[in-house]
Amino acid sequence: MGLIGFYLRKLFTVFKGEVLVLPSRVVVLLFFLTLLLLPVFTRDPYLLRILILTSIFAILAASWDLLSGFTGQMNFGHALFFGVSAYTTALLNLHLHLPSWGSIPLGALAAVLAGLIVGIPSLRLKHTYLALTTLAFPIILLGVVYAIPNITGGELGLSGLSRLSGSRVTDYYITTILMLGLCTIMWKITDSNTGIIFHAIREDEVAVRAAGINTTRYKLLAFCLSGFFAGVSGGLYAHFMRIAGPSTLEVSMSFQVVIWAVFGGIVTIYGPVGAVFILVPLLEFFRFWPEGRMLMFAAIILLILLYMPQGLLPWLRDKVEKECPRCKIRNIATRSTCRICAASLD
Amino acid sequence: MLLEVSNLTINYDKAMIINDLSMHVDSGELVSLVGPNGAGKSTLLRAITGLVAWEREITRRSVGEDITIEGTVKFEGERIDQIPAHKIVARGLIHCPERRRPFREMSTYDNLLAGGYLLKNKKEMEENLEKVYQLFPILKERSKQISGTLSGGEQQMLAIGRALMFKPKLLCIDEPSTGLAPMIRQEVFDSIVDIRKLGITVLLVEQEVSTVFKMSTRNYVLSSGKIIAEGTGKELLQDEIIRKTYLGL
Amino acid sequence: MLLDIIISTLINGSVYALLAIGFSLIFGVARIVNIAHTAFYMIAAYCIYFITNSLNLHPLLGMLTAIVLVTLIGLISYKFFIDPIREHEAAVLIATIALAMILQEVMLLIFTGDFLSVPSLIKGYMEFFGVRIAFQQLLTIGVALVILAAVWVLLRKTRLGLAIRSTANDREVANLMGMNVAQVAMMTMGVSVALAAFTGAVVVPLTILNPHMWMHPLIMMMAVVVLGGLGSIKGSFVGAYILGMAESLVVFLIPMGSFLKGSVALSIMILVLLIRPEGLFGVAFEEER
Amino acid sequence: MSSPFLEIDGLNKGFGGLKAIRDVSFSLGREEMIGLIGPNGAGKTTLLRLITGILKPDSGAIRFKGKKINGHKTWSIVNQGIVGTFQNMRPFRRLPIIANVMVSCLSPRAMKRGEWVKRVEAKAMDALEFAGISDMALEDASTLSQGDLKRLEVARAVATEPELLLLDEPFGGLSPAETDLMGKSVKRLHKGGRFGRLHSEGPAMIIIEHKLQQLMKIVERIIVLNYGEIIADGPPEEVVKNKDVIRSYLGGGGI
Repeated sequence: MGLIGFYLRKLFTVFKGEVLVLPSRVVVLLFFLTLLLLPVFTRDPYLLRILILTSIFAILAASWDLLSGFTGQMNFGHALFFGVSAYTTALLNLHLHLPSWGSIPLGALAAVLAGLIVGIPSLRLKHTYLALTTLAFPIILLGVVYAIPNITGGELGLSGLSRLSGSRVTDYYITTILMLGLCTIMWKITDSNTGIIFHAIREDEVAVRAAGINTTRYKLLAFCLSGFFAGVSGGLYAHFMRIAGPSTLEVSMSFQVVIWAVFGGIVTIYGPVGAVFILVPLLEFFRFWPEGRMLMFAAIILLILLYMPQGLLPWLRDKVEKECPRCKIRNIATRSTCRICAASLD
Repeated sequence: MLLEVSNLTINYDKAMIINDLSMHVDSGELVSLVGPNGAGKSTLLRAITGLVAWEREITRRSVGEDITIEGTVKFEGERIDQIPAHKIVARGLIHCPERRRPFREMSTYDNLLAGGYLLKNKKEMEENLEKVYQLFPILKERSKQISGTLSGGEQQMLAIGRALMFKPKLLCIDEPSTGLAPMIRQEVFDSIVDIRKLGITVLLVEQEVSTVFKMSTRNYVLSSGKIIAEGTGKELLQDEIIRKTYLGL
Repeated sequence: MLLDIIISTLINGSVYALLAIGFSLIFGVARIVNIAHTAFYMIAAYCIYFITNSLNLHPLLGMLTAIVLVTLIGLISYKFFIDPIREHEAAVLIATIALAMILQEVMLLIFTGDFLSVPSLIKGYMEFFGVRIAFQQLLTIGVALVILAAVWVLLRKTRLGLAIRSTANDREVANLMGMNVAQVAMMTMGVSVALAAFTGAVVVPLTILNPHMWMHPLIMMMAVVVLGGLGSIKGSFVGAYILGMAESLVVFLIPMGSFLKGSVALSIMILVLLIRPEGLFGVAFEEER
Repeated sequence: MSSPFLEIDGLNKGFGGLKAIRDVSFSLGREEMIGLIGPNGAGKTTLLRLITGILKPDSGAIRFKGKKINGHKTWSIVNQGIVGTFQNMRPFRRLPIIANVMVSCLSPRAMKRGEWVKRVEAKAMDALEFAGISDMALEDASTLSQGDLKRLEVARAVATEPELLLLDEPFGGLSPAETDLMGKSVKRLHKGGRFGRLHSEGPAMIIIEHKLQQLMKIVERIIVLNYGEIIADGPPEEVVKNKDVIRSYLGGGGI
């Protein structure tokens, strides 16, 4: 009994010292808790539906950041991964009657394959050329989808997929936990040694090569990883909506992802996730004036960008926290000395 | 005094590129700035013609490095360190940039026209064009050719010709001899002497000391953003400092 | 059939060429990837619809008003939304996307999503080897070619053109020649948007108006620009007709072709880029590996 | 007869109309440390970039331990043991300095060597220590001065534990005292041994440098390039007395 108490106290000290000291960490903790505990308080199907979709898109936006934010390989056709996976999942589910736990991973694998194919031009093209080339891939596929309606369902898409699970609450838990888990994994990847190489490739690819790193392999890896995560979100989307339609491949879908990520702040992972959790519910909220909701949405993005071109979340974070000039540890903005090395913050 | 730089200090972030530097150029002179790589010669020239300030504006808008400029630059007695680069040009202070930098995708003729962009008068343009062609006959032969495909020497002549189109009072030339074969180098230097004969004051940045010392009226030796010696070529050549900065002996 | 293909190649190609050149200009001078470029084309078309159908004025007057109005809108949005964040590439990008969305939504609010059309300037058609060619089609091709020629003259023969080309080549050196680079960028934006508006004005009688009509030309325009080589006017011109022809061939020769026209054109672009990464007329610099 | 460690044979490289390197041939032994000097635009940097594979030669061969390496990708050349620094410093600006070096430590070559050092950070730290900027490990690279960037370049190169090290102006932007220190470090590196967790093979070196005085203290042989051609090759004392060299350095007039 005493031992348990000791460990509990120790856990609490660690918690107090590591989590409660930084507003951003408290926010992340609250975010996790709110999402996980929400169904205890409300089971409003409309609210849960919005949150499920938000979670799915959060994975997608974070996966864009993993590729384009970190390695700098601007991808304007991120809808490709989403769409390929959605269609693959749907086909597997409809024709082979694979349940969702089988079709979604396979759909994600198809997206990885798509990532490899899109990754090949990236080995020769740079910057704007690459961005505009990647834009083309989902549109090419969209043309094919329309051209063979007896397989893909044409404009109507493939409908009648099996449900993700039996109930809305279970659906909610599946997507939220997957979102939290996958985003944490993505954040871990970017924090690892591989992440450092991704960063470096964005900064100066030639210099990375001169350091003995096979950049081809790492760029393709980035495309595949990003494809995988985007694929999971595409598969979840198909099963949750029970339809895989052309809208998953459209240009506006690709643009949407870029908007989320840049709005939230690229090269952060948490930025795009946060942006999705702000923007998607906001768009729902604007339903009080259905005709003007996209207009208000775009106007807000435009105005916010004018004031914080580096993205919303990094901007907010810089307001509430500051970095110690000596040890580079982050501190809450109200402190006057660093919590680790006691250097003065100003 | 045509150009007067006093107490100029330039920082790029933490690195001090120009360190409390003062110098001047009188009308009719050919002054050269010499010194090893990274001494700050090009930065000094860019500061005089307003490019450093322009760069500062751009980096301020992005989150990039922070550039600070202190000190004054006077041209014909008026301060020019506060006015934008394109207005400094209008006063007759022209900068012929490092590595030639022709407008690569435009023809030789168009490049020269761009040099005379500020000339309002078509007749004046044609007169100046004729003068440049006289100075560099090769440019007339190549007038239709895309400037990116010219040889290095021709590009250098084009760059100088382009700068001459707007009748400069003071012409700043940055390292005209880099990457040129010896024969061509001599030609370029000869043309600079010719330019001076036209009554144009020249401020020259160069590495090739001996040739420059023969033609210049006065020289400044730069090292680490400071002027460490000043004088005529003859005086400097007998100086220990030159040997030190150049051969490191 | 052959004649149909030629006519539609010329029309599509001219439209893409006009759009792509405008897009190239502002990209070259200010490094702005202006996603909203074709949205300006769309609002010009709606402008003409409004003036001819609702105010019952002559279409020519409509065209002129549309061009002036749209250029003004373009300049204002550049000044207030793009210029302040110019040095943040990613932010500029989504600012232009948001701008395009705003323009689209405003049109949706005013005109709804219905398909609308504008009557031809001149009625009638001629028969040529049994193929009907409307005079409006010929007029559109003619006007488009005239505008292309005018752009060429603007760029080659005028002072502004000289400044635009110089700035696109090397911003810093242009500055050293006494050109006010910020002002040149502003004027280029004006020219670029005016070109988009012109294009809208020229094709409006041949197309159906819809607030989403900017999407397809946007993609084709970008493909053209990349195919021809970023910043190369000649490249945009040639690329536009290549892709225009590819589209026409697919539409007329392949069943289900109208669905596949975009796919085929874009595949051509990707193939060319894999062989020539700098596009057909782009400038390749010494490659660092 | 065993083939030389590094052999360069009839190398040519042109940019547009200008021939940057013409018919350059020389060879280098495993233990050698040579200086490469010449006026601006003589082709020194181009030669280094050709050896590291960043540029492709027009003709000629580069053989490393008897194996032809031109045509290989840069990273594969680095992993075979040749690494170079950049003259115009190319740090990853928005990354902390330690991360800049960690990239080099993550190369297959560096990972394979010293199995017992699994901590890349620790190894990167030692490389920084060697270059003398370990106290700034956490600063972003964009805040460094020119001289410190030079040292970062050296740290990045050393971290791959090369057998042939090509240094492009390692003393540029350093004060005389710092230059002395750097010269000593370079010499120690050449001798081989351990620097904390960093292991030195005692690499052969080619050093481009303008500060001749410092250079002469550490190298046994100097090659002089002018207009892409080798105009002198020999011990430092001989080279500085060579008429051609003095002329190319101070121009036609002489002193």
